[in-house]
Amino acid sequence: MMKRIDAIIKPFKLDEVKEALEKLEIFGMTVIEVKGFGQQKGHTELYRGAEYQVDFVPKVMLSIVVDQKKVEPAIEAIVNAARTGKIGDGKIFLSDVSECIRIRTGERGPSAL
Amino acid sequence: MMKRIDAIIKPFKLDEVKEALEKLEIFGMTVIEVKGFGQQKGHTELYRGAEYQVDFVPKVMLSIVVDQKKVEPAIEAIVNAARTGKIGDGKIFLSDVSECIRIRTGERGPSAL
Amino acid sequence: MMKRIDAIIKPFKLDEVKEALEKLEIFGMTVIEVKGFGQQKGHTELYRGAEYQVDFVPKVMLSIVVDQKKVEPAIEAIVNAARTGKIGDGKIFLSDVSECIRIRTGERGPSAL
Amino acid sequence: MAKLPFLIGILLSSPGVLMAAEIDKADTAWMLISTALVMFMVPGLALFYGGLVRSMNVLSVVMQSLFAMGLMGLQWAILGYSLAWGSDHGGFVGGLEYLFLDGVGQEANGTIPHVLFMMFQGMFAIITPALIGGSVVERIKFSSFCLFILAWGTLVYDPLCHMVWHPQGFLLTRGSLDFAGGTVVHISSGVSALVLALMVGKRKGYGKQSLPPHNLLFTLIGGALLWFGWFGFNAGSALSSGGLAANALVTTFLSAAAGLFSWTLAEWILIKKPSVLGALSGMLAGLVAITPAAGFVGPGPAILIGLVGGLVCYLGVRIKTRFGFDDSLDAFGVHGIGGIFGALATGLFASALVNPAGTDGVFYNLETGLHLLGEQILAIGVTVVYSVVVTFLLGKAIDLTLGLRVTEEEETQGLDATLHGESAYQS
Amino acid sequence: MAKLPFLIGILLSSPGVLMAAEIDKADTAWMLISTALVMFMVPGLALFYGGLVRSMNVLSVVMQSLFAMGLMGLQWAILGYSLAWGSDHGGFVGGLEYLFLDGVGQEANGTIPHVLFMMFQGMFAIITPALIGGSVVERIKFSSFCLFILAWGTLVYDPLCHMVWHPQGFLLTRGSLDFAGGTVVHISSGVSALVLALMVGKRKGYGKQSLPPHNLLFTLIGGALLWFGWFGFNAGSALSSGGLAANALVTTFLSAAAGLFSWTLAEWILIKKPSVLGALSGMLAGLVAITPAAGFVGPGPAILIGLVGGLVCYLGVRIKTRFGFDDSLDAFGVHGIGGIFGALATGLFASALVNPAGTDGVFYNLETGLHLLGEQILAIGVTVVYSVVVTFLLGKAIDLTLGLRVTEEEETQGLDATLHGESAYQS
Amino acid sequence: MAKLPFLIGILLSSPGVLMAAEIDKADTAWMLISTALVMFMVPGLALFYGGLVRSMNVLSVVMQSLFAMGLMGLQWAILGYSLAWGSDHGGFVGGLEYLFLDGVGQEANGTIPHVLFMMFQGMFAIITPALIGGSVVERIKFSSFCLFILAWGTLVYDPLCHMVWHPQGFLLTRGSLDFAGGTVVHISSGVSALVLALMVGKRKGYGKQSLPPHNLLFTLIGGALLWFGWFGFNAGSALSSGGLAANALVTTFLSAAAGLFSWTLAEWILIKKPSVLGALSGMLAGLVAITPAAGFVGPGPAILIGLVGGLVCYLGVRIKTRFGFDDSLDAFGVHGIGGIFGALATGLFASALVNPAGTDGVFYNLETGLHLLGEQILAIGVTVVYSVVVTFLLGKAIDLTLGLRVTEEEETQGLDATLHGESAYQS
Ligand SMILES: Nc1ncnc2c1ncn2[C@@H]1O[C@H](COP(=O)(O)OP(=O)(O)O)[C@@H](O)[C@H]1O
Ligand SMILES: Nc1ncnc2c1ncn2[C@@H]1O[C@H](COP(=O)(O)OP(=O)(O)O)[C@@H](O)[C@H]1O
Ligand SMILES: Nc1ncnc2c1ncn2[C@@H]1O[C@H](COP(=O)(O)OP(=O)(O)O)[C@@H](O)[C@H]1O
Repeated sequence: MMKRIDAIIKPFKLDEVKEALEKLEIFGMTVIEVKGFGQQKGHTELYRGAEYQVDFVPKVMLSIVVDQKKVEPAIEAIVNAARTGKIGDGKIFLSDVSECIRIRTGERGPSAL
Repeated sequence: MMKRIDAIIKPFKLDEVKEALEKLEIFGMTVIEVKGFGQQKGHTELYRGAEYQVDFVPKVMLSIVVDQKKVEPAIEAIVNAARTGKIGDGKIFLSDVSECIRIRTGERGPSAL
Repeated sequence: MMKRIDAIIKPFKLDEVKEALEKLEIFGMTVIEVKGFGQQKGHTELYRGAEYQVDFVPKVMLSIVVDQKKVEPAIEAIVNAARTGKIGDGKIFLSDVSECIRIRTGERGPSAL
Repeated sequence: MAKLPFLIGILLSSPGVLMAAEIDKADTAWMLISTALVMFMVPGLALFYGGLVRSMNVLSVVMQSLFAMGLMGLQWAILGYSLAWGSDHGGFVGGLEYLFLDGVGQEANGTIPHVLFMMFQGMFAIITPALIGGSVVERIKFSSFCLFILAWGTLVYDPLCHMVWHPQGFLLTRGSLDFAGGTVVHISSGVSALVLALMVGKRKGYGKQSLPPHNLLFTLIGGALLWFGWFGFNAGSALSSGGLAANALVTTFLSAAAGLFSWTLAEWILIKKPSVLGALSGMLAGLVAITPAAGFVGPGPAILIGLVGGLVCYLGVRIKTRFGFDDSLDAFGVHGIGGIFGALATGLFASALVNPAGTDGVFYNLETGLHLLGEQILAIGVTVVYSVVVTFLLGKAIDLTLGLRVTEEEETQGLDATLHGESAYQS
Repeated sequence: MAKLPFLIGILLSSPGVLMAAEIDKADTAWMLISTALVMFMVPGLALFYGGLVRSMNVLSVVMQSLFAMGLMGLQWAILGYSLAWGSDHGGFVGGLEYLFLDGVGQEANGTIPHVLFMMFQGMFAIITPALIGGSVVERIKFSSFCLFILAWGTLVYDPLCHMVWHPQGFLLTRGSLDFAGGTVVHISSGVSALVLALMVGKRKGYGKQSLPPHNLLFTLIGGALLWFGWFGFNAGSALSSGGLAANALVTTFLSAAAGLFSWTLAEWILIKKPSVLGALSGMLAGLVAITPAAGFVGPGPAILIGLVGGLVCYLGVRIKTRFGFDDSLDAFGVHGIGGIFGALATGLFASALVNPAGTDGVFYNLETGLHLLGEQILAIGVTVVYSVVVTFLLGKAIDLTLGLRVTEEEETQGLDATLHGESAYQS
Repeated sequence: MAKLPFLIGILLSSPGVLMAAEIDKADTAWMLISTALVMFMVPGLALFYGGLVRSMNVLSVVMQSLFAMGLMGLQWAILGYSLAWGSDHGGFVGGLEYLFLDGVGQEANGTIPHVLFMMFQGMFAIITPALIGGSVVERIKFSSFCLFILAWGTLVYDPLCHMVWHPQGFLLTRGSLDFAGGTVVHISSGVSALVLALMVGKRKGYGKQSLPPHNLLFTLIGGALLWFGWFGFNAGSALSSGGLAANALVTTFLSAAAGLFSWTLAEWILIKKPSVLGALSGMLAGLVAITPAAGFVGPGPAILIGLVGGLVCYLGVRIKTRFGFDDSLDAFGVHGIGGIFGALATGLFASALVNPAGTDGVFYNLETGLHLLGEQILAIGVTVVYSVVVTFLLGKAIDLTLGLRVTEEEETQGLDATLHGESAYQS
């Protein structure tokens, strides 16, 4: 069984999280720039001397499909690398992936990761 | 059980959808800018007097993970807020999320949302 | 049952993949620009005569929700259209979608696709 | 009065002997480049405004200025120059002898070729209507906007230009001073922009959503072109090279620097964040405020005008939140308010020592100064009333026929795609 | 003929007494800034072109113009100036006495310093080859492009410049008129661009995918720099300040405004969408069309030339869809077609009243006009044939050795990353 | 010596009769536009630097240059001009008679209006401190930076300007040559930038992450403005129109072209990738290197200076990777190294034939040349030592009070949002 880990983190933590995952020999991942809404409030911005509230916070979403057995180590690595202790550190969501195909070779299953 | 709601909507509806969700006390969500292909055809653009067809339509995808019991109200809220009645209003896809972790605290499950 | 196909491909293959899917009468999809990490290494870039390594590779992620029975033909079409035979051609991930709603009409299930 | 060399040229020579006046090559060199500099302000304005709107509307905003170059450029050659600078009719408007630039050639007009004088003035006639666009972006119909500026240029700009700058113009002969266009350019466009914004109505979402600038770097580039070009605008209004042009260039720079400084400082103190848009807006405020005064006041007063001008316009743009109208890019807040302030300041700080063609203002000679101030107020009043009335009538007429505003769907999807068939950016 | 002051300088003085001619400081001031203005067009071109390609190739396009500044700048100083402006050899090419700028100093050449004349001319020698790049973007090898423009500048531009502008150049002495480079700059680069585009072949995906501009704001900025710089290009070609320069500046502006207007209007009527790229293209068409005529025609004809020039080029760029070649950024459609149209229009509208060094064109004096028109056609013919032949030979030679085109993989991944090791944008 | 006309003006006339000197309108025309051109370099610098940082800090970088316009513009009018150009005190600093521009009016100073001379010089006083910002971007506190440049301008720039350019300045009277600011502008800012970078420390992630430029097109636009404006900077330093200005303009262009060429070629040979940033950096290196020499050397030597200058600065920017300091945008690598190289090269290539106010350098006359070279080295030494010491003291003082560096959180989240309350881009 394969699992998909979607981790939403602070953008400047990307490099550290990536390194932490590489230590676990997880070399494949896909990164998406997203905007987050949550408990962390956006900042205020100026427009000609008037302030307005910016609701969203720039975040980065990592999408990593791993073999079941790497899920827990991966989560732990991400949590440790991405944590600053301040509101807005982000979330990790886990879901099932029923199949994986490597386009180049057509091979399927965990070995295609 | 937690569910992931992926709602693809028209970009200018984002604010209204967000407000509708906040009324349901759903405060967390992640927003991605995407391009959509579907029944709604893109517009034509000009290039030095020649017209060409632009296939894609800018859309916004909201990814919201909620507790099972909030799924139906959330869907209803999104549908109401995002509907214009014209082709291209978008879709909502539902899928399962097996786990959720809050990076800041490490807590798991629905309470981490 | 509906399935979600997330295909990460090389950006310049998007048009070909889209055409291949249209041949299967799959007309709906959502496209996200992403950065990929994997076996394909990024290139080196210059900064004032110094070289540095760019880790990520621009990729495009197609997210397509289809009826169960179209999954295999779709995968085959994507693999054929997106393959160049070189490292970095990308992956396809399959997962379950439990429900689909068309915002415009409120209809649900495969017919809402 | 700023147009003195021209004035002398006209007075001393009947049209038949105009060719006898002599061209000064140095004056001509400066006016050639000044004309180019003012032209450069038009894309500057396009970029300044373009950066401040949402990305789906940037091209529609750019197009307002860009197309004004074609439309008003031709209008000027065909009709406008004659209306503004043809032989006087009652102090209000020029005759039709220069239609299609008939008789406008390389002969001297003052000390520069007539055709060059015509072109320098033409650039002002292009940028002024383009300024108005700033208050109605993201929702005005392009066709209606074009029609509006064509009529406005002909009915408002051209006569005002005549009244204020033509040697027999009634505001000039009465004694008001406007070196480079405080009334003609800034007040006229600023108040017209306000009227038009009220007629077109607010943008969808205004007050609820934030509608922030989509690219401040383009606004910076536009601001740079404007500042650079403004040297031609103000120092070129000396219509000659030499001390007066130098004075105007220096006062222009110092007022802009001072406006930049004071607006930024105001933000820094009040909101703790000195912003780039604040700095650029203050610079613009300083430039607007010094425009009528540039060739009549010295460097010291220019700094004061800039410092206060920055603060006045800072307040000016805040008004709209109080009154709730949507002057989207503050065409009124900056050009209207700043122009009025500058015209008044000219009455206070003008000095005959700086420019013998001017008068001493209130701070140098109370008697002549109060008279001057009175004339300044009159000129402001005439400009405001005339611009407001004609703009209102034109706006109503267009609204009832073509309609001023795009459809809600066009506004929602963005004007670039719906009106112009383009997207500014592709990823 | 545009180079008359220079011509007189040369004729009246043997080289030994060239120092005796007198420098006019006002002419020099105008030529200093004109030279700077033409230089400014090169980054203008880089931006104009750069905005029109896909973002993965923008730097490769920018680099074509930017590196031309270094490469052709040095070529001009070392060899090109002498080939173009050295003592005449048979009306075709100059001698080698100015190699390494030997003998090119502060002495007067006409009324400006010789070294300044050299530099002003040098800017034309830089931008002309850079124009060619527009037809072969997104697929030409950078090394091959550099080699090509180096050889093309030496073998095509320098001799053509001599033939058309040198006082003993054979096209000049026969009587053809080219004020600022209709043949030398625009036709030569335009037709060469077409030949090169045919040799390099179409871009992958051309005709199937849409390949839209990635950033029209950069194209706008580039267009602004081009328009602004063109005042130096055309009005600077008077080589002096005064009436002629003023005339050239005014005709340049009016033609650009008219071209902008007519192209935009054509789109508006035909496709219902007036576009920013259309406005910019029309402006460019107007500028190209007026270039040979700027100092020979008056403002009225300039408007006509611009109006028609805009429409002609609009058709010009549509040709390629008919014939299916990939002149990617319309270097031929705008510069080739527009240049030919402008050279012909000069034969129609030139007036000796505007410039005594010119001739009356067809519309003013049928006799001299028809002769002039004949010479214009000859000059066009010589330019086209010569440019096409040499470009073809050079292209073939390079294709057989270095290869003209990048690999398919490089084209797919973008030239910025593969050839230049850079990405323009990081998010 | 570059300021010779000014020098003569001062020497020949007691202040009381300064008004008697005559204004030359052609010189004034050229200086009007030169002043505008140098002003244009400031937003040019903002864009050049702004494109090179990460998008979350671009506004903070832009703001350094922009606010310098307000802050240092006012400082110059109030105090700086007097300190630099007031009556001499011991060869080191000027008197206070020009405080608040008292007595600085339209009267002639040399052959141009005094007020214009003041403003032209003022632009140098603005851009020089802004250059320093390049080494400390993305982490310096904005308030501290403002305080620093205010003090640095007053304590370093103003006196240095006096020593090097004032007719009684001690470096000028000893005989060193600096046409347009090799020592005063580039060396002083370059070495100060290095010291400040060491004091502020490296950016978080420096050496580990890549921190690539976020938008090279803005850097290109900035580079274009810088090159264009540099014609005013260097050729305007002739303070007159004519042969000397022409020479300076030509050497400026050729050196920039040569620097662009050599740096790009070095990359092409060493790394196989000729880059746009390389071309722009080489251009800048060529411009910096020719600055002190522009009016003293001929076109041939200018090419050499550019070629070598490009290579020297290429090495200059590579030093930092060896020594591991974070001169983020290479203010030291380009301006410091390039300025020192240029000042030395002036000692080698200067020729009295080019400029009688200069001296023959080593390659033309060994005797005068060696003396000149000695003076050049002295001027470099004085500039380096003085700038380093004062910068260090100022930096320490500010660090101990306000603190030089933002908090880690501010640095992480970006200075635009945290210090300036803005985002440059909205999608
Ligand atoms: N229910 C949710 N569904 C999807 N994304 C969420 C959800 N809740 C939070 N997020 C994402 O996680 C980010 C961080 O959440 P936030 O509540 O601000 O802080 P914390 O992670 O410390 O609880 C948000 O910006 C958003 O992108
Ligand atoms: N099968 C699908 N899989 C993924 N995304 C889809 C699918 N069908 C539609 N979409 C997304 O939904 C958007 C709206 O769909 P469209 O067919 O245009 O109109 P409607 O929502 O009115 O049926 C599309 O632009 C696309 O982003
Ligand atoms: N385990 C994974 N999880 C998520 N995305 C992955 C994973 N592995 C690879 N990818 C995505 O697929 C792309 C291609 O993978 P790569 O290993 O470079 O080559 P290949 O597809 O030929 O095996 C990557 O750039 C990345 O976006």
